[in-house]
Amino acid sequence: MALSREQIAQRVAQELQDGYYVNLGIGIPTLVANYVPAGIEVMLQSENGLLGMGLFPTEDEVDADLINAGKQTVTMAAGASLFDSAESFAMIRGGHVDLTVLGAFEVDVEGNIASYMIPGKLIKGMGGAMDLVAGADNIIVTMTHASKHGVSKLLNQCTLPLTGKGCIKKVLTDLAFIEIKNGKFHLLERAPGVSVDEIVKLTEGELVVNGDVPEMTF
Amino acid sequence: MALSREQIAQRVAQELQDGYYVNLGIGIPTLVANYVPAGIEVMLQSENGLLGMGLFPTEDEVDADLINAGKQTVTMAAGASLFDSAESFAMIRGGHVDLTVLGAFEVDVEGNIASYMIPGKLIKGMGGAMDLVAGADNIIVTMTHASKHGVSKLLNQCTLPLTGKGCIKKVLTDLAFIEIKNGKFHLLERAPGVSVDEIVKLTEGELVVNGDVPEMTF
Amino acid sequence: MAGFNKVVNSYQEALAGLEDNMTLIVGGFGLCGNPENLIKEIKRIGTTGLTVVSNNCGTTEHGLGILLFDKQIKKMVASYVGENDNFEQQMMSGELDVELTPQGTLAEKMRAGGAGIPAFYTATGYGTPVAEGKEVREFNGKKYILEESVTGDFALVKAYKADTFGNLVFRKTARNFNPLAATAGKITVVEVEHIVEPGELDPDEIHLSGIYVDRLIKGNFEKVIEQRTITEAKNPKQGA
Amino acid sequence: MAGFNKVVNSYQEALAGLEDNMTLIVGGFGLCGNPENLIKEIKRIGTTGLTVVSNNCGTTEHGLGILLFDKQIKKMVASYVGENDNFEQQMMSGELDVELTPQGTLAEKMRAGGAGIPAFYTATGYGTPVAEGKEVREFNGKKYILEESVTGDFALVKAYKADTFGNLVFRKTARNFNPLAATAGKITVVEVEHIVEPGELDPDEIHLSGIYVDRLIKGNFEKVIEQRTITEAKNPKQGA
Repeated sequence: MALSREQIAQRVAQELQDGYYVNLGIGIPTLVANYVPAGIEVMLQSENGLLGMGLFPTEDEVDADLINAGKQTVTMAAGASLFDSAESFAMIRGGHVDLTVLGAFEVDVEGNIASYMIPGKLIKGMGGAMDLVAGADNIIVTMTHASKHGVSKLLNQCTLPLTGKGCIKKVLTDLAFIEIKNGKFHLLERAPGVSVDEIVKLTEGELVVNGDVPEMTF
Repeated sequence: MALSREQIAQRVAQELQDGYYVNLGIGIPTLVANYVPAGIEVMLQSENGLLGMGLFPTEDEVDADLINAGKQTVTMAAGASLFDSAESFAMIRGGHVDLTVLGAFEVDVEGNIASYMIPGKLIKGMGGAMDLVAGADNIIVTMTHASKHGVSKLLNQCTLPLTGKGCIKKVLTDLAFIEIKNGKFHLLERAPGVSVDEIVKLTEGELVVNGDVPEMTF
Repeated sequence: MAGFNKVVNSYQEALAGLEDNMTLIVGGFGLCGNPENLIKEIKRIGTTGLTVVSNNCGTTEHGLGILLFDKQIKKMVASYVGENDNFEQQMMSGELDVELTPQGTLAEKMRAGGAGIPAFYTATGYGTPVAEGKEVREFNGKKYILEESVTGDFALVKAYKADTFGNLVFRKTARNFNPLAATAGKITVVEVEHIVEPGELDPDEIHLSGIYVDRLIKGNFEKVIEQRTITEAKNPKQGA
Repeated sequence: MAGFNKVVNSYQEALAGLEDNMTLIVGGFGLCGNPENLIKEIKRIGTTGLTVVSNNCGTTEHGLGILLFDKQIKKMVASYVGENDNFEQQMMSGELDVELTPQGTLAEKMRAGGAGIPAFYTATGYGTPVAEGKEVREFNGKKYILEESVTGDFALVKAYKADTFGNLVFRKTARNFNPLAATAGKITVVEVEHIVEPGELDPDEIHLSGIYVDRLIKGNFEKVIEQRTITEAKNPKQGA
């Protein structure tokens, strides 16, 4: 069965390592923070100028001067630091963030990603997404594997305007955990109860399946 | 008679305006701070990361963490700010410093300046001088007009490696206050008791003399 | 003799010299750290044909969004322009020119503009619509695009605290683009919550030196919150 | 489980992994804000063939200068290299390779290296020996040269105060190149005068985020003064 949003977040969280500085995009990526494994500490970077994002505030703690990149009110964890936007993207662009998790409309076998614009429909802007995909070495894209109508979002070539070129190596969909290398998708894991055939059918780009593909465990 | 070091500094100080942020180089430029006209406030920038340099410290005030660009112990004036070296040169390179005063070995009619290196003899480095001459709009070079042997330092073309190309417009020597424009030196003022002929004789580059050239007043 | 005292006493004086068709660099992220009173004053003055460089364009009711209502903005350079009904309409109808710029590139363009760096290379946007018409160059086997810096006729900035010399302290994430914008204006106008005397701020705690500040005004701020999110007892980790 | 605790307990541990022929980015201006104990440890270890990027090269007796005595430095990238007898000798004899770099360009190269900017244009050095072999380009009628960023295998940094997560506070002009150097090292080692617990530093007063810091050690510092200048009663303005 396809993973829920929470399960996607939960599986991504297994990739966290102790001491990781992490940038979580809006949507499913934000949920990853709820599943940090026991015994592991991570710090969350918010590209509007905060490293060490804490919980949402209580009514008393709400501070209009303290928001995250999604413009939500937040708090700071102990050991947090504040900085301006140039410094924030110096961290991101300079490769100092250990893991970036973000959503996408499409990815392709070349590691291209389209996530910010649907011409004629959605043109709100890329925000920090282009900087994040260009600056990070370690990116996990979270997305649904295919549209409701069964149209694959893992393509031979992205059809939408790109957010980044050749920068995505790992994709976690509701059906599969996939690595991108040498111009192909590689199936690493499948969602519990989802068959390899099902995944192959919903993957437009060439998908390499090597031996037995393990089910994800939670 | 040729100006003393103090008189050169005093004449430069007449160019200060209220509210000027000023960077003073090592040597004669440093003395300019002693002659700030009454009723005028200036703030001194030290390129190692201080805006608002104060007096030298008393014995009790000496702080190894507070020095100027000449590596001398200093203090801070009220309203001073501290910053890193990139920020310091952002100010300088970005043209935010109102006046820069620095010394030179040679200048020429094209506004070139040589001030940091005598091949085979003096190769200690340019420090911040190249950034200062490239970043400032308003620069006054202070220097002796000629060597002890009467060899002019105001040339058709600098002979030493350049610190900056085409960036000097004003030169105050021990003999004259000179403007550089359209590929020529222009005599604005002469030191008290120094004749125009004397200045012409010690100026290698073409010197334009228009009408009566006033003596400097102090 | 004003010396270094940058304080002005009215918003009119703060924006003296603002003219139609000028370029403004404006601080703030969403409605956080917005120079909200300076923006309101521009609405009052009615300046038009403005090019505005800012991360966002406010909301329909607040921030830079209020300048869209009277069509005062000709061109917007921003990284994200949602949350405003008028924006999409004017963009679609061609009344509003929009230059979408990645957030980090935008921040760096402002910093570079203030720092006398005319252009820099960044991997951000390589191979995307942002790269169109821009030079591509390889350094150490990776592709980068050339981005030019921005400067403005005015920079509009919100800080938390200042001394009268214009030395600035920002507060929490209201810092964002503000110190960068401040460096990139020919005339930099800063509104703050508190003004103190020179010497009252520890020089080591100053976030931006007063050398960048031309005018300083004390304001009262609404500080509208776009997404008021509160911890629910049953899911305390959601905010993290 | 170390989490974000960057504290190490010996200088040996602080420089573990340092090898011959590596590149070091080192903070400090003259002897002010020098990571003096880290430098002494390198002398003790005896690492050779080093490329050192730092504004100066210390004096004969102090700072980076002590590494020249044993000829541990192969190449020096600096803006000003006076005050050291061994330096000139080794440079003249060809044992030491020197790349003189304008101070502001050097600072920006470090910042760019840490910020993922591979290169930038600056007017500094145009038409001078510094421009040799570098691209010249015109922007808005002015000439600029292309400068590439620097990074190092190690960055050696001196800060005043840190929390155990490596968030740093610098003190007065001992800040100088230190926060820039810290961003540009593959492994960034910081020595400080005081270490406090996370949460004890106001997040708004932190000069550099701990994200750049890999190792942190508490040291004792000599803080040698190069030019001890004292106010004379009869000429109180000289220092200004």
